[in-house]
Amino acid sequence: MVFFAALTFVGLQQESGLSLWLALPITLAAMVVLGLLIERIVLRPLVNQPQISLFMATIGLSFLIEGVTQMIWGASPRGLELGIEDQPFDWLMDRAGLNVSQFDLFAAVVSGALVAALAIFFQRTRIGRALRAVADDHQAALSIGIPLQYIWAIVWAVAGFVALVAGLMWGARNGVQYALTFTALKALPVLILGGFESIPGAIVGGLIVGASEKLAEVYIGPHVGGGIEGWFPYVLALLFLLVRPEGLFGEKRIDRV
Amino acid sequence: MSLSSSMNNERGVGEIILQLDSISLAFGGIKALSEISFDVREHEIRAIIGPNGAGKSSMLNVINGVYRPQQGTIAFHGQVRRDMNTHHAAAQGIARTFQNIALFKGMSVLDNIMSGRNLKMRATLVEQAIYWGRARREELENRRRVEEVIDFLEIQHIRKTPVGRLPYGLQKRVELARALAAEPTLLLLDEPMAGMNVEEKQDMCRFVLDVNEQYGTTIVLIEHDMGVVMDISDRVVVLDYGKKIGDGTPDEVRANQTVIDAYLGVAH
Amino acid sequence: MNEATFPRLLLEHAKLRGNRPATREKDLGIWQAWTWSQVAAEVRALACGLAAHGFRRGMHLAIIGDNRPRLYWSMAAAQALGGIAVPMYQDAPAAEFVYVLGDAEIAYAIVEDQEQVDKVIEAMPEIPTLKHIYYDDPRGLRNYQAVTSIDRLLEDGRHYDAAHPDFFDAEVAKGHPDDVSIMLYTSGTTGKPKGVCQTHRAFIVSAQGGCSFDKLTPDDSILSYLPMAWVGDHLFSYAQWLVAGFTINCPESADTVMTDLREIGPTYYFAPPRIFENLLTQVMIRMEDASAVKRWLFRHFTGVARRVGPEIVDRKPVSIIDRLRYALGDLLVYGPLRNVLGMSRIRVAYTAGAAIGPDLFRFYRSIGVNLKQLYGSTETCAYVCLQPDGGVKFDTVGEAAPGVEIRIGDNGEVLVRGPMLLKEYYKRPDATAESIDAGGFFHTGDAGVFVDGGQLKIIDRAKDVGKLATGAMFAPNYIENKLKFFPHIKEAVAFGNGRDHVCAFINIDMGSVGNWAERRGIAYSGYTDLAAKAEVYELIRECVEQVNTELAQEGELADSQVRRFLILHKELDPDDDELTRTRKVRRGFIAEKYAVLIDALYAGRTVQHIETQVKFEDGRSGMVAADLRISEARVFGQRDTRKAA
Amino acid sequence: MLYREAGQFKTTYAADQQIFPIRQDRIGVVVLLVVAFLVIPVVANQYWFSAILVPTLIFALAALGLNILTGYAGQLSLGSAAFMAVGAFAAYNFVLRVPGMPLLLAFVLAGCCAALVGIVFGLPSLRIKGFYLAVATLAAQFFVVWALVKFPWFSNYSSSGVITAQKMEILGISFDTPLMKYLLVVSLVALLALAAKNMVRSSIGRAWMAVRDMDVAAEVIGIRILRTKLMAFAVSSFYCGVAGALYAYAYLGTVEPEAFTLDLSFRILFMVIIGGAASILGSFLGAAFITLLPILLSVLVHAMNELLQDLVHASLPASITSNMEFVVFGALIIFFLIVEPHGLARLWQIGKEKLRLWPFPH
Repeated sequence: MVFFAALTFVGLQQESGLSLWLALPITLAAMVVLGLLIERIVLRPLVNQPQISLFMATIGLSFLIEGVTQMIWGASPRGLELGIEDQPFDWLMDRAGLNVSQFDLFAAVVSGALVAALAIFFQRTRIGRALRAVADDHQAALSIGIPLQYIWAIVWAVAGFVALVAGLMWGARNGVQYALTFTALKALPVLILGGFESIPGAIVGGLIVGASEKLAEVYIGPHVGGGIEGWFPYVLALLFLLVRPEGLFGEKRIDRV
Repeated sequence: MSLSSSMNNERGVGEIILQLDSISLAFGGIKALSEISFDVREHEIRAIIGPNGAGKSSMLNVINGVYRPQQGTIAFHGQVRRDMNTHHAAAQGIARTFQNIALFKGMSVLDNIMSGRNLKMRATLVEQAIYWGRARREELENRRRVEEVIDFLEIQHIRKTPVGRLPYGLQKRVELARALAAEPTLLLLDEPMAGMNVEEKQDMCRFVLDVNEQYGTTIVLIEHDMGVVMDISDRVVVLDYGKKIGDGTPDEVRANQTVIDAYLGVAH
Repeated sequence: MNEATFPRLLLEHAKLRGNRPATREKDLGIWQAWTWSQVAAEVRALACGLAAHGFRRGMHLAIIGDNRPRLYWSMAAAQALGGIAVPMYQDAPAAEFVYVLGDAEIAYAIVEDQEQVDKVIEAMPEIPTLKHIYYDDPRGLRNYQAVTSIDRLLEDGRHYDAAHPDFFDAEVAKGHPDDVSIMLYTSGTTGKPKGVCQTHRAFIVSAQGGCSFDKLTPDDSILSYLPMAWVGDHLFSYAQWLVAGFTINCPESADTVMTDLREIGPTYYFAPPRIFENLLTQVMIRMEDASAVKRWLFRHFTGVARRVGPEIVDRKPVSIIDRLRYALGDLLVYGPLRNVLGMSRIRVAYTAGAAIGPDLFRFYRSIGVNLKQLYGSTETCAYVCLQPDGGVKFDTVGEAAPGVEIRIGDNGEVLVRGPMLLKEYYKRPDATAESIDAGGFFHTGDAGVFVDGGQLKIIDRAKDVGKLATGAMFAPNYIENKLKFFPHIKEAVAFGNGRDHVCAFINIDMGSVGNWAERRGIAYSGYTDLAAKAEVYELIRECVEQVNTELAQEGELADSQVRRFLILHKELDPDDDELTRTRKVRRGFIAEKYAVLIDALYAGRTVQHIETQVKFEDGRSGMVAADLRISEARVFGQRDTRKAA
Repeated sequence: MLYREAGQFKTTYAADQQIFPIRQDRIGVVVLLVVAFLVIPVVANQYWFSAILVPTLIFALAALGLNILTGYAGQLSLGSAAFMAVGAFAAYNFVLRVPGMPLLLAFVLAGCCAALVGIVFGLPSLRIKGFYLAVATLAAQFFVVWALVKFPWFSNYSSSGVITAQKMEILGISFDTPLMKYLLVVSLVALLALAAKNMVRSSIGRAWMAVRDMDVAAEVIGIRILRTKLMAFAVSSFYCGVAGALYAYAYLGTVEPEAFTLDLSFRILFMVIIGGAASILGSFLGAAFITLLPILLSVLVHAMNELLQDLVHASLPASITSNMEFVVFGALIIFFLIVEPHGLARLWQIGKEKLRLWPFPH
């Protein structure tokens, strides 16, 4: 999704010379349409299937989307220009000796804002509450009159938007290319550390993963020959799961027999 | 359905084989069982009754080690312990059925029942992989024993059917078959007749009594149908909100004022 | 072989083919087999056990239960001791047990399981002679005091045998072919059941006739699933088994007969028409759900088969093209169909016990099942006429079996004479004298005619054949059978004796009509509701009118066309005494019970209220009430045919 | 239709429990074996052996391994390629470092090494299920490949990390032609498939399925959950390990750790999904399908290009042809998950059922 968003955005901007602000909503709209299509064609028939099937369906989906996207926009990596310089902040450099790039800071601020907005959206608004109800129990949600159709549209719009922003950030940083998909897999340990169904969990999980990955690389890496960035988050998540299977912020479930 | 009373006397109820001592169980802050004690004698049919949420299923779960009580002891065959471990319970001869059918949906009736005899199989992985010697012998021998159970419960016509395709009543019977295949000394039945029509109930009643009579299996069962309970059980424990409020023969329980107030008087 | 008795035949087989399978039973999931020598040993032990427990020459041994190997063996064991086996219908209620157990003065009974033991024990207080009850299946009988297991009997027998090693052989040697070997009770269409005493010789001769007629060999096998008390099962699963030395196979349970039939794939098969009819109904229902291609294939090739199949099965000349088409049909439809029905390996199949519809008959023959009709009764060891290979006609029962003489009496009744006739009715010299005349001919009670040079055609029960008020012949069974040949009609009862015209009661077939209704989206709650639907009446009316057109062609029966009919609100049931245990209509009883309805039919009313008492399966009884419609049916050109005649 | 079962009755449990209880199936299997061992070696050419048959069989073996774990025991794994890598490198090192090591024994030991690694990464399965477990196996995937690259000992200090499989010789017979390689692979795969079938029809197989279908009930009848799951991990990894060794020895010849990527793991998972979970036959069908599909596609694209050339003197853009495979794979996965979650094997089974009941639909 992230990949598709970024590529579409770049494609639109570069191929047709659209301005940034025009490309953004078009991409977003495409994302929502795509999301709804996925929901209708792929996910709805799988509603009562085990989690594993859903997971595998999403893998299949990512193959499909990748393939189609590359068919449309080509496979070569692309640069993405958001108009923000990837220059160190002179100001910080001077004052504190920290090497923080302007772009990174911008990304951090945007991410932070987005997360905060999401948290508020889910916790405070009526739609957010409805969403959580749907996640808990489809039937029950339906029976108290939550319109599933409408909810799905919103979910996908939100997911699409978040994906788009993430895609833009990452793409601008590292170039838009196929490897972006692998990045998405990193979201898994993040989710597991944080626990599903929890936004604070996702933030904390993300921080832990990001930080520990770099720290491990820096402190442990040299002792074992480096390159551990690739697997460290997974092993970390694994160890963590052994201690607390439901994640940091997840809810404990009791199996009733 | 009054076929039992005359026979129960001849069956010879024996020593206490299961003794539960002040068992308490809580989930989070919710007390499911508090300070429950009762015993089960060899060869008897012991019923646990009580309104919904009285802790009946939890009681069974404690007996065979699915739940660990926070307090109290369990003595089975004289071995006193704090809690059971499911594997240990199974190895000691405790088998059970579940309130919501817990069959292995992807397997045939025969395989489901065969899996009940897993503990009796000793062949190593490699022996099983070449399917020779002990592994083959065990498969054939255990198949024979399983066929006896199939014959006993009269489910010959469905032995190769995937369990998922069976109607509810038959699934319950297959679950009982799986439990019986383990040749248990103590059989726990969690609402074996729930959701059945009159005819199926009668059949199930007959099977429970036959098991008890033929194999001398001690049975602890939870059941809502008071007619059935009073008819087939030797002694009854009554639970209400996790507390024991009655214990005795069906007649004693029926005469117990607390029980009448809490349970029998209402709607049943 | 003239000195043959059943025990001697058994010992002969044990000697000749000791290691070949004699009996198989599906038990504990597999087909357990016993060889002839094992069976002989078991029978020996059973006989010795019975002797040790006091069973003596001339005594009766009751045998009650489903087809179980040890129950068959018990028959041979009793016969080895010079005793007489008395198999009884296992689905009869305890009250009916009382009569037979008392009439036969039973002292020893071999009983299958708890269900039968309970019924026997219930009957015991009225049967002072009954002292020894042995059960086959110990399930649930642990605490019964008055009964013994067959295992115990066998064990005692082995001890007895060890102590008296010459006893068994001496007892078998004492047997004489003219000793009574078996007593089968007639189903009692009228009055109380009568015990038909048959000798070893009678059944052995009949069995030999059949075996040589159909060239049965020790390699054949048969599924034994019909009631042991029925003469048909006794002839096929016992007498022919011991004469031909083939293998009998006992099914696992009543629920698995179809599966077991398919697994065994018998080479020799016997079923009453009702079962063939049910099978065909099942086939049609299942084909309804098939894809369009398969339905087309099925329709097309059954059409081909109907046209040329019987001729091909009879090895008559058929054109090459038709032969090829039939061969293709055999590959695509008939072969698989026979396979699914478990009939792939059948060399000969028989049907008897009731008339079989020509269409039904034709269908099975056309798909390559060599189905034949057999005519006979309990009194004639089920054996009077046989249909030879290549000479099967659809509306006759065949020619006289080897050794049988047939004459048609003055009143049209079929009279037979031969070695297979009964010795007597037990304790009923009056009845014996009444059925066997001075010339030694047995009066079958059936009205029939010879057609096409020696082929017998049965029209009706002789005593049922009456006259309409117009003087025309009235053969109710003939009409009823014609009606019952429609899959939608399960039972029919025709009335008309002494009346102006014919009226009928109909029972619809729940499976067939139910399916028909579902496909048309007609909702119904049960039999009574469905039977009262206008659409169903319309459906049945078409059937009745079809019968009327056929009757119109048949000369003196043309007056018997059904003018008015009604569909009964309940199914006729042996438990309510409306049918016999072999499912024959008890006309008189029904006429009395439903007199109101008959009056309404002839009074020209269109609706009639009725309340009926019914017995449920668990023994309780209740009332069923309904307002029954009465429908008219068209009658056809009787005037024209009469003129022509 | 072709099945004529009337008269096939069983008089012993041994006959009733054999792998192919229906006579017609037994005939079919014999025919299949004759084709695999006698007909194919005569008629197939080099290209078929080395580009189609050998890889298909090796992937089938790996898929079989994953199917035991995911299909039978219900434990999702994304690390099959890692276990294959362990197998490949272990076999290489056994042959390299133990003088006189018989090749087959090296393969078995390589499988055992993979099994050990599998057990280690299977340990979390006690506490975590399904989706979460996939992460644990991802850890295996990344960790193993990383370790093989990082520690040059594994690749005998080859500068590029690439190992070159030694010559294959068993009992003095050298397996160096495509035909001989095929024969070796097909024999091993047939034997291991038989062993897998035996396991899944024995108590261990029932225990796997019990744990998969309802773990609480499995526990209550005395099945040790952890042991059973670890057994599944071990057996599964063993199969993947042997497949990996064959991958290196009989297929590629030279191989580097990076050949065992997450992509390969996914590919094997797809074989299981498309072929059919919890089916031995499915593993083969899935492997054949996934191996043959790209070949078919390229033939198809080639044909289309030629057609386009002739008609409009143009060809499909490279981006379309190269991504076709992805799109078709993705679409197929989704299609199978929705329409036939039990894969090709189920289609086969339904077809067979229809033939047995012909002309009836059910």
